[in-house]
Amino acid sequence: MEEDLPEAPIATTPSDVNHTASWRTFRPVIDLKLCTKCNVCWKFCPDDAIAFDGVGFPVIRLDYCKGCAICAEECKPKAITMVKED
Amino acid sequence: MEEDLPEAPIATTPSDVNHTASWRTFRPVIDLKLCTKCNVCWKFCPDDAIAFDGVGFPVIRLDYCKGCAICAEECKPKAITMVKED
Amino acid sequence: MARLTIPAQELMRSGHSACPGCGATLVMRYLLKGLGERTIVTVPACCWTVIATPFPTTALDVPMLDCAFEATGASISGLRAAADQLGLKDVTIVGFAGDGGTADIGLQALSGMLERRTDGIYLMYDNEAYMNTGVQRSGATPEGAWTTTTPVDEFSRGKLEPKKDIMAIIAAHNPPYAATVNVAFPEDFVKKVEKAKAIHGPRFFHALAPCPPGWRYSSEKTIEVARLATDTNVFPLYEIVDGVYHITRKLGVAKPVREYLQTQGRFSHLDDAEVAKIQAQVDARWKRLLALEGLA
Amino acid sequence: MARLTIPAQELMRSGHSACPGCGATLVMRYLLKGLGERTIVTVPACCWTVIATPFPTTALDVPMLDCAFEATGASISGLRAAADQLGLKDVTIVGFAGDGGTADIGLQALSGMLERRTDGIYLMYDNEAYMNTGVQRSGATPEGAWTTTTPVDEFSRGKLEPKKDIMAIIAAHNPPYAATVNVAFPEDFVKKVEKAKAIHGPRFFHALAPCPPGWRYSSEKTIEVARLATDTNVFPLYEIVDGVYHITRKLGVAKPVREYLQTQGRFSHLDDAEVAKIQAQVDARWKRLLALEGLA
Amino acid sequence: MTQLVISGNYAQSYAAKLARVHVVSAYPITPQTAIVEKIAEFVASGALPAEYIKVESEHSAMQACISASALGARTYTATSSQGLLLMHELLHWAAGARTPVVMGVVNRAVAPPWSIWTDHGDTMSQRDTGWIQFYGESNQEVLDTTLMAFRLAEHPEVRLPAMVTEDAFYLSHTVEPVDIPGQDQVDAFLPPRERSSTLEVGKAMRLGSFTGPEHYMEFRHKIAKAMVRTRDVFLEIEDDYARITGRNHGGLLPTYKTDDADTVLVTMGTATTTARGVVDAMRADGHKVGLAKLRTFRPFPVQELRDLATRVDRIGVLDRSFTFGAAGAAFTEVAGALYAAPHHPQLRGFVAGLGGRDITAAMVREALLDLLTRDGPESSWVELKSRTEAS
Amino acid sequence: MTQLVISGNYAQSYAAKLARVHVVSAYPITPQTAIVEKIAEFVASGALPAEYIKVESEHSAMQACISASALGARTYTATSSQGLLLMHELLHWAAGARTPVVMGVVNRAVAPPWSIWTDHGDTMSQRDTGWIQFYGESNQEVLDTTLMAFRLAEHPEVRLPAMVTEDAFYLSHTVEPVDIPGQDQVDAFLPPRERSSTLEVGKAMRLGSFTGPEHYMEFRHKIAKAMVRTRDVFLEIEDDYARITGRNHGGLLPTYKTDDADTVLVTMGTATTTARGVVDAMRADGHKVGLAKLRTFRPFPVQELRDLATRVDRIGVLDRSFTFGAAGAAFTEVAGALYAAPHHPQLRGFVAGLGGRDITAAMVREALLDLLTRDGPESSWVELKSRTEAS
Amino acid sequence: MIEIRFHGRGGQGAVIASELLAQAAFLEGKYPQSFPFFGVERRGAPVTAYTRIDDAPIQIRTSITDPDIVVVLDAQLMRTISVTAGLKPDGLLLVNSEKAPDALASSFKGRVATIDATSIALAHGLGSKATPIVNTAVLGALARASGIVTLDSVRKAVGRFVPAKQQANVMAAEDAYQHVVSLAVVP
Amino acid sequence: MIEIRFHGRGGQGAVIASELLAQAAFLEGKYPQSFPFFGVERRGAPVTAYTRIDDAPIQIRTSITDPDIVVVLDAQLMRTISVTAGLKPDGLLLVNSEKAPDALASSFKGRVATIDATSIALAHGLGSKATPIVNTAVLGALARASGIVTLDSVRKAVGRFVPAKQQANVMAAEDAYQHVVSLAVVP
Ligand SMILES: Cc1ncc(C[n+]2csc(CCOP(=O)(O)OP(=O)(O)O)c2C)c(N)n1
Ligand SMILES: Cc1ncc(C[n+]2csc(CCOP(=O)(O)OP(=O)(O)O)c2C)c(N)n1
Ligand code: SF4
Ligand code: SF4
Ligand code: SF4
Ligand code: SF4
Ligand code: SF4
Ligand code: SF4
Ligand SMILES: [Mg+2]
Ligand SMILES: [Mg+2]
Repeated sequence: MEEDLPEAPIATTPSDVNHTASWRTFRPVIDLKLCTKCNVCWKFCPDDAIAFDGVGFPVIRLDYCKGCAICAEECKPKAITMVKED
Repeated sequence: MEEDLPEAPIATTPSDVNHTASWRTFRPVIDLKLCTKCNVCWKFCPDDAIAFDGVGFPVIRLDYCKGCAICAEECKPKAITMVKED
Repeated sequence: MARLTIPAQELMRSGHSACPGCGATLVMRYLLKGLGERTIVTVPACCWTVIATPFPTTALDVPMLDCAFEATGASISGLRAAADQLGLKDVTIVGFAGDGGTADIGLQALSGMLERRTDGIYLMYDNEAYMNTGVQRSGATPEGAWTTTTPVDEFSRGKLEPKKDIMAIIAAHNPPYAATVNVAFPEDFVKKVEKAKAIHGPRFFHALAPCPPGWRYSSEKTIEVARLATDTNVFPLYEIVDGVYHITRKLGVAKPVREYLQTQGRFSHLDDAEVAKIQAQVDARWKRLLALEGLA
Repeated sequence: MARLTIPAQELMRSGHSACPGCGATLVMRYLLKGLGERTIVTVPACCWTVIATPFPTTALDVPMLDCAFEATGASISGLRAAADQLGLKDVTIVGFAGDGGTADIGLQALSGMLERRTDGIYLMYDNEAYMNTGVQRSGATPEGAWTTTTPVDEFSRGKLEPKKDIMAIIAAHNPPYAATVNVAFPEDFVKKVEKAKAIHGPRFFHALAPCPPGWRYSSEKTIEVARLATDTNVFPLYEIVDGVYHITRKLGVAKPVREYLQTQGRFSHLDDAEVAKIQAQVDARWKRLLALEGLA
Repeated sequence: MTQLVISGNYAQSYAAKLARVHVVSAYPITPQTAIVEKIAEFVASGALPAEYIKVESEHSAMQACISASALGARTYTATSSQGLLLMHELLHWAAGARTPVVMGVVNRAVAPPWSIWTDHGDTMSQRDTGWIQFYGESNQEVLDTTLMAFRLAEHPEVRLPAMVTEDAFYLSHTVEPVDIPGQDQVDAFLPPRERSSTLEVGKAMRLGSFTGPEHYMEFRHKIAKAMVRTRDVFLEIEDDYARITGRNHGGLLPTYKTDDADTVLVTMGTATTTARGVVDAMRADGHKVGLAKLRTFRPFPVQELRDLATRVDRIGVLDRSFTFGAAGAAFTEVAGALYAAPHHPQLRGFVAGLGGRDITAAMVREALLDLLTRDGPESSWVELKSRTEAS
Repeated sequence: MTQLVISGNYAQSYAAKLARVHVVSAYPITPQTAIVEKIAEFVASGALPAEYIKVESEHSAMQACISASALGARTYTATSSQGLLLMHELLHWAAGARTPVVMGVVNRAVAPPWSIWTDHGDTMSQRDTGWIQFYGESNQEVLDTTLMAFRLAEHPEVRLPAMVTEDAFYLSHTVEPVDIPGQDQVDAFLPPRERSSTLEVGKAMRLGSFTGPEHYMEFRHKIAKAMVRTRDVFLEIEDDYARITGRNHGGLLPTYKTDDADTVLVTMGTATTTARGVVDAMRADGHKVGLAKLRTFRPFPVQELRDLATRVDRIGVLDRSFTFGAAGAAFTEVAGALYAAPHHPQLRGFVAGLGGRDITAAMVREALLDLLTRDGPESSWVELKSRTEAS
Repeated sequence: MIEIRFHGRGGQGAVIASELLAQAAFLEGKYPQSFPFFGVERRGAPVTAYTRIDDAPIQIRTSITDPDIVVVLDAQLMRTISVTAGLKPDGLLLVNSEKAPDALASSFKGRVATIDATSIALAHGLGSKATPIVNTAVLGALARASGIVTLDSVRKAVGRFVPAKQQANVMAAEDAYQHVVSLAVVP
Repeated sequence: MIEIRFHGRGGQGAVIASELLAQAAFLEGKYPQSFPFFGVERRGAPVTAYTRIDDAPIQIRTSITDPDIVVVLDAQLMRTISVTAGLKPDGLLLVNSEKAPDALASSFKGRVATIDATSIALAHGLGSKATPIVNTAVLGALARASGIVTLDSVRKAVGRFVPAKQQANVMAAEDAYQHVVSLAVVP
């Protein structure tokens, strides 16, 4: 174990190996019919947990979304709803 | 010696036990005839080395005067001259 | 795909350890979008030391150097000097610190960096308290706010003293560029960062970073709270370029400060008189800001 | 005996260890004349730690507490709190520090004291360098000045960076009272001190203290040099009372800065262009000060 | 007296309140925060009529305490790790100025890498500053010792600052039953501070001063002598405390089952509790093992250790810190103290529990067995992947 | 090579220049100022194309050095006393981050009372920070050792910060002849720094980081191991330096006339020179006395001391600092190191020269005679009004 | 000595639960010890806390690795965290879940109990739908399922030491104790 | 080994004088050591500095208490300071004074020399009337009076190491050496 560590405390593994899905109580679900592709949800996501699909619709990266609901709150057309995880 | 010292480093002897006359190369000498008793020399002396006599003339406290010559410089009527110590 | 209003490149990774809805995270995200890859970030103790995730992981795609809580300004100067000496002239050095690490314990190192005209950027993300240690008052905590060290009880009504005006302190050092930014206005944020990047000398950002647990509101409100801060004139957006003030968002009429205060549990104990006092202070500060803009 | 224009009582004793003609000594003398006996002075490392004379002697007739170089502001707060708790409400607590100890290494503790609104006075005597250690540059050293760490040689023309504007930094903290004072104007000095003494909360003085060996002039010129500093607008005299600026000495026409610079060896290398640049800066600062006075 | 189930941090806060401190000045740092938050509550509610100076750094916290103390106030602060390190210059100062500041320290590892977990590296590296150092084992001991620390620090023959430490989380955040003495009991034990060696308004007196080679050494020697006296003064104070509260924590080097022991483990802080359990268990197996706790590291209990050494064959020292280029500080100092002792038991150092690593019963047992039965290296790190000689 | 009559301070400045440092960051403090003033001159004249960062405190000086070093620059700073103490947190940091900063320290007593004169209290209280510590005896040794310190600190098996100290005034302001090696010689000895364990632009890498109990202890152990390796690496480096310049200062514990000595005095810094004269004089009187100099305090020369102990009957340790509540640090550590040695010479500690008091030949002679002939206290203060037991 | 480990998420009150249990045990004359494991304690992030209870002063100060009882305040955690790690085979697993014990996806072979503490908490106005504060309800259930403390002690501890809504919290604990606890031994 | 103590006042150059002497000795292949005593070093305040010169490396690092030679840069100091304290009975006292050696108010019974270094310094434009810089002149006189270094070495040392006005300083040293030194043994 000690041998595997670098000499100085230098971290080099990108943090997206850490999945933060378990932090979440509610999950954002997008109603693509309402979505205007405005990107606002993407812009305000503090966890960089929103990507886009091939045609420009937002896609929640559920491994990372912590369920803060900012996207739902800020989506003007209210295309996002927060759904309880079970 | 150690016994004479206070427990904490607290100094209580007023500094005027230290005579600073030896710092001086020149000594201020006041020509009372020119003096207007304006007090300017007293006011500007950094060593608090000027007192007054009974009638309000300045008196140099030669134990302390360091000979900076500010008094001579600032005396409007030029009543003070700096005289070399020997 | 709609045109993005801020750069697409993400230099902050997912999987970080911020609370859900953390404003400080957005500050880092926007900052790095504006600065790009050839950036080195130095970070003192603050929420971001934790957000950046524990060893062996790291949340930034650029080098990050931890520094002592009180020494960000010096760390920037050290990195800048080394970069210059090692032929890395094109690299942007940026210090990223909290309000406590900037306005309190790190103020001196920051002042030193400004005074010696280090070519680097210092960003203070302002969540208005020591959050990483659990919501203690900082110099940047606003007057009236509850924190764990400014309780609400018989002999205490939250923080007694006004918020330290970090921008005024910075302005007193006359840097070539300083600006306020707010996570609710990402376009303005990134634009200012891009502008600053092109300037040399010490540059400073004061970034508002709402904090759900510390300010006692629920996580989805981060942007709303942030927006209200600016729209009530509690946190005006402006730049100071070579000493000249320029307000970058001016509303016809500002909203009442109460609208901002009531979004947050930390202000819930305030009575009408206290709210009115805060309103008066905000008005006075705004007036002064307008006057300073006029000085140009 | 002519009427004295400043109080007769001397709380600073002779026999101290200052260089002949030391301006810093006059600063202490006038300050204590204004404050009187019920004063406690706390002093960090600076010329005054030496001026106050070695153990077992002391140059002040009031208690003096040595504190760490960087901690004057905190020392004031500690003394104030203790005085209040021990029933010594009427005592004035004053911190007396050099420009290095204030604008550089002690800035943070000072800022903290201002932010937490400690009821005490902080005076910075400004000899514009680290004098006690032999004339190294401080943040308060003026641009262009020679010091031992800003030599005059092929790659160096004295200090590169402008003097840190401590009054602007203080003003940014919005204390109830701040003022500049100058040993060449003792009446103005003492009057301001007496005024400040009656106010509560954090108060600040910026005192010009010419230093013959550090500024390279001969000792008798201390008052002349100091007077020129004000009369050339290099060191204007003003107060800031609750944020309102008031210039206390305004000349019809200021003397050219050159007159001030040429009194001192530390500026002797400056060429005409450099002097002109400094003149322009002084003019700009004066203009800004007038504008700030107008803001009221 | 009441009994409460509280954390080590609250034990500190209650002690400060019971001591009727005048001035508190502190800066937050995990895991110390609850101490000062509780004090802030006490002040806010009026339960403690002190002034709590909210400073902008630990450096200022200590200066504020020193200055307040210089004028005669009873002062308290608390910190941990980086905060303690930032105070370093001022720690020297407090001792040199003979200001009896009392400080709670939560022992936490030192950065980098950042760690908020316990080890003793922070306080060990203050061992040269002239502070009295107590290491706490339980919340009760923390509370009691903090009260004793005020009286000790302010004692006219001592007049030195004192710190009472507690292991991060293992005490700071662990709640357990604590007897809280009544205010009347504390008042009887701890009178208001005497104002000697303090500044007096209206007098020409400079505290701190400046001195050439002619006096400095004597002032240092006075501190050295005061620290020597600290031992006896403390024992008296502890007796007095026991008289009033019925509790005595056993002086500078409390021992456990050492009377007939041939092997003794020297411990500090919370590892002691676990080790005590191990001693009981090993005794049940027939091993004559015992325990000695370094309750004070300053003054270092030289005499007590020498007494102990006359009775035993083997001593192990469990360090929760390590001095690079040397060994565990407790190990080195125990060895140094015993050098001049007539009898030289075998001595072994064990470094364990850095950066919050658990010091488990199994580890302690293993160390003791090692000491009993094997010829191991003089100093070893416990529970790394592989044990390695390290000095 | 040229010979110059220069001060210890200039010896430091010349070493930094010859090492072609990239970044210097320092803050003035008596008696260190001449070091940085000279460097400022070198930079101003173009003789040294480094960046000199003029910081607002020593704390920032050390952080600037650490950060510059983290990116791969060769960095130097210098300080003394209070300035060193103010760096304390950052000293730990430099070691933990494995940044090979080199620092000149002028040993000066610690306030209060203020004193600008020498003693070792300032650096001794940094003995737990993970820095390599060299104590200089002459200006030549200071210059040579500083150059060696750069190579040692940056060595891939070491990567630790190093300080080279000199006694205030006795070296810092004393001019004496010094051989200045040629730039070509130094270049041959000290290649540019290897950029390992440093930040790289464009990469995801965090230096410092944050870690729970699972890794912290291992990172500390790595430092411990590096410090152990330091000993051998240094001896190699010193050989190499000798090859190039012809000068070798004798490793970690240079000895003088110890081969047949029955009594040895352990010294540090400039007291060594005076003691060497005393040894010669006493030898002339027929006393078999010798000298061992703690040239490094970190790593502590445990092995060397044990070797020495096998040969002698009596060892005296001359400390120029004192740890309150214990003894002189060198005395304690020597005792600690010798505890496990097979042979136990009589050991006595002498505390002398605090706050700039002269350590005169008479004092050293008296201490040696005391050691040779009398049964004095284990630890005593030399040349106070009266000698007093103090631990 | 009984060792209990609590699993929850930042904001749910796991640390307080472990402390309240200690307070309850103390009221019964026992010697309790309780402490959190402090990791990155963020709202929503997994949190662990521990309680030891004994009849004599506790001679150990380490983390708990082999608990007698594991209490899970949020069943969702079981998807990512191995909550039963080290749990003694004859131990007890208590989970906040509306499911029946045998419907839980747990490989634990000992006694399992469940309690719908979320519903109870919300019924008593404790916390919000997004973050119900379930610790007192869970504690009531734990008293019943484990018998390590009486309901009365839980009542008293909650009444005295919960910072707010004492009455509602006591009632939640009672509810959980008296009506909703369901026990089952998984075969 | 020869030990020399210099007395002067801040600004007169006593420390530099002691260093220049060391440089001069070094030029002659000797081992010098020179250091100031640092007290409150203020302009005008009394200052002391020391030089040791030997044929072998110097095995001592302490202040000088029993000098072989005392050099006084400012005769006024003799009114307040006991400049000859510890001076060896067969030693040398050199004073900057226009007076003759036997006219000096000194109780010292050994060799005494005087030099009017102030006039020489002023004649060569060194310093001002208020603070003449007399160190190089004194050094020239010292070379002659003591013979510990040659004038040539003094010339070289001054020429190389004086920060300004090298030429004038060399000439002042020569002047002092060649013309103005007056020696006398007080009976
Ligand atoms: C010298 C020192 N003191 C205290 C701390 C503890 N500490 C770490 S982060 C922090 C709070 C930081 O507050 P701020 O800068 O506002 O950043 P935030 O946590 O709010 O993001 C504190 C007090 C420390 N690491 N170092
Ligand atoms: C931490 C620390 N760093 C450095 C010093 C050394 N020091 C003592 S006084 C001084 C200069 C002070 O400058 P300033 O505050 O301007 O006062 P002045 O000496 O000019 O009167 C310095 C650098 C110190 N005492 N403590
Ligand atoms: S904010 Fe709403 S409308 Fe805009 S992209 Fe996201 S989901 Fe679509
Ligand atoms: S809920 Fe929060 S974390 Fe999840 S996608 Fe929306 S904004 Fe991002
Ligand atoms: S300044 Fe001149 S005129 Fe005035 S009192 Fe003094 S000597 Fe007299
Ligand atoms: S010369 Fe200077 S010190 Fe002397 S009396 Fe005049 S002003 Fe005062
Ligand atoms: S406490 Fe606040 S600032 Fe810190 S990570 Fe959580 S939300 Fe962000
Ligand atoms: S150096 Fe300057 S400030 Fe200091 S005592 Fe001398 S004249 Fe005064
Ligand atoms: Mg913050
Ligand atoms: Mg100054």
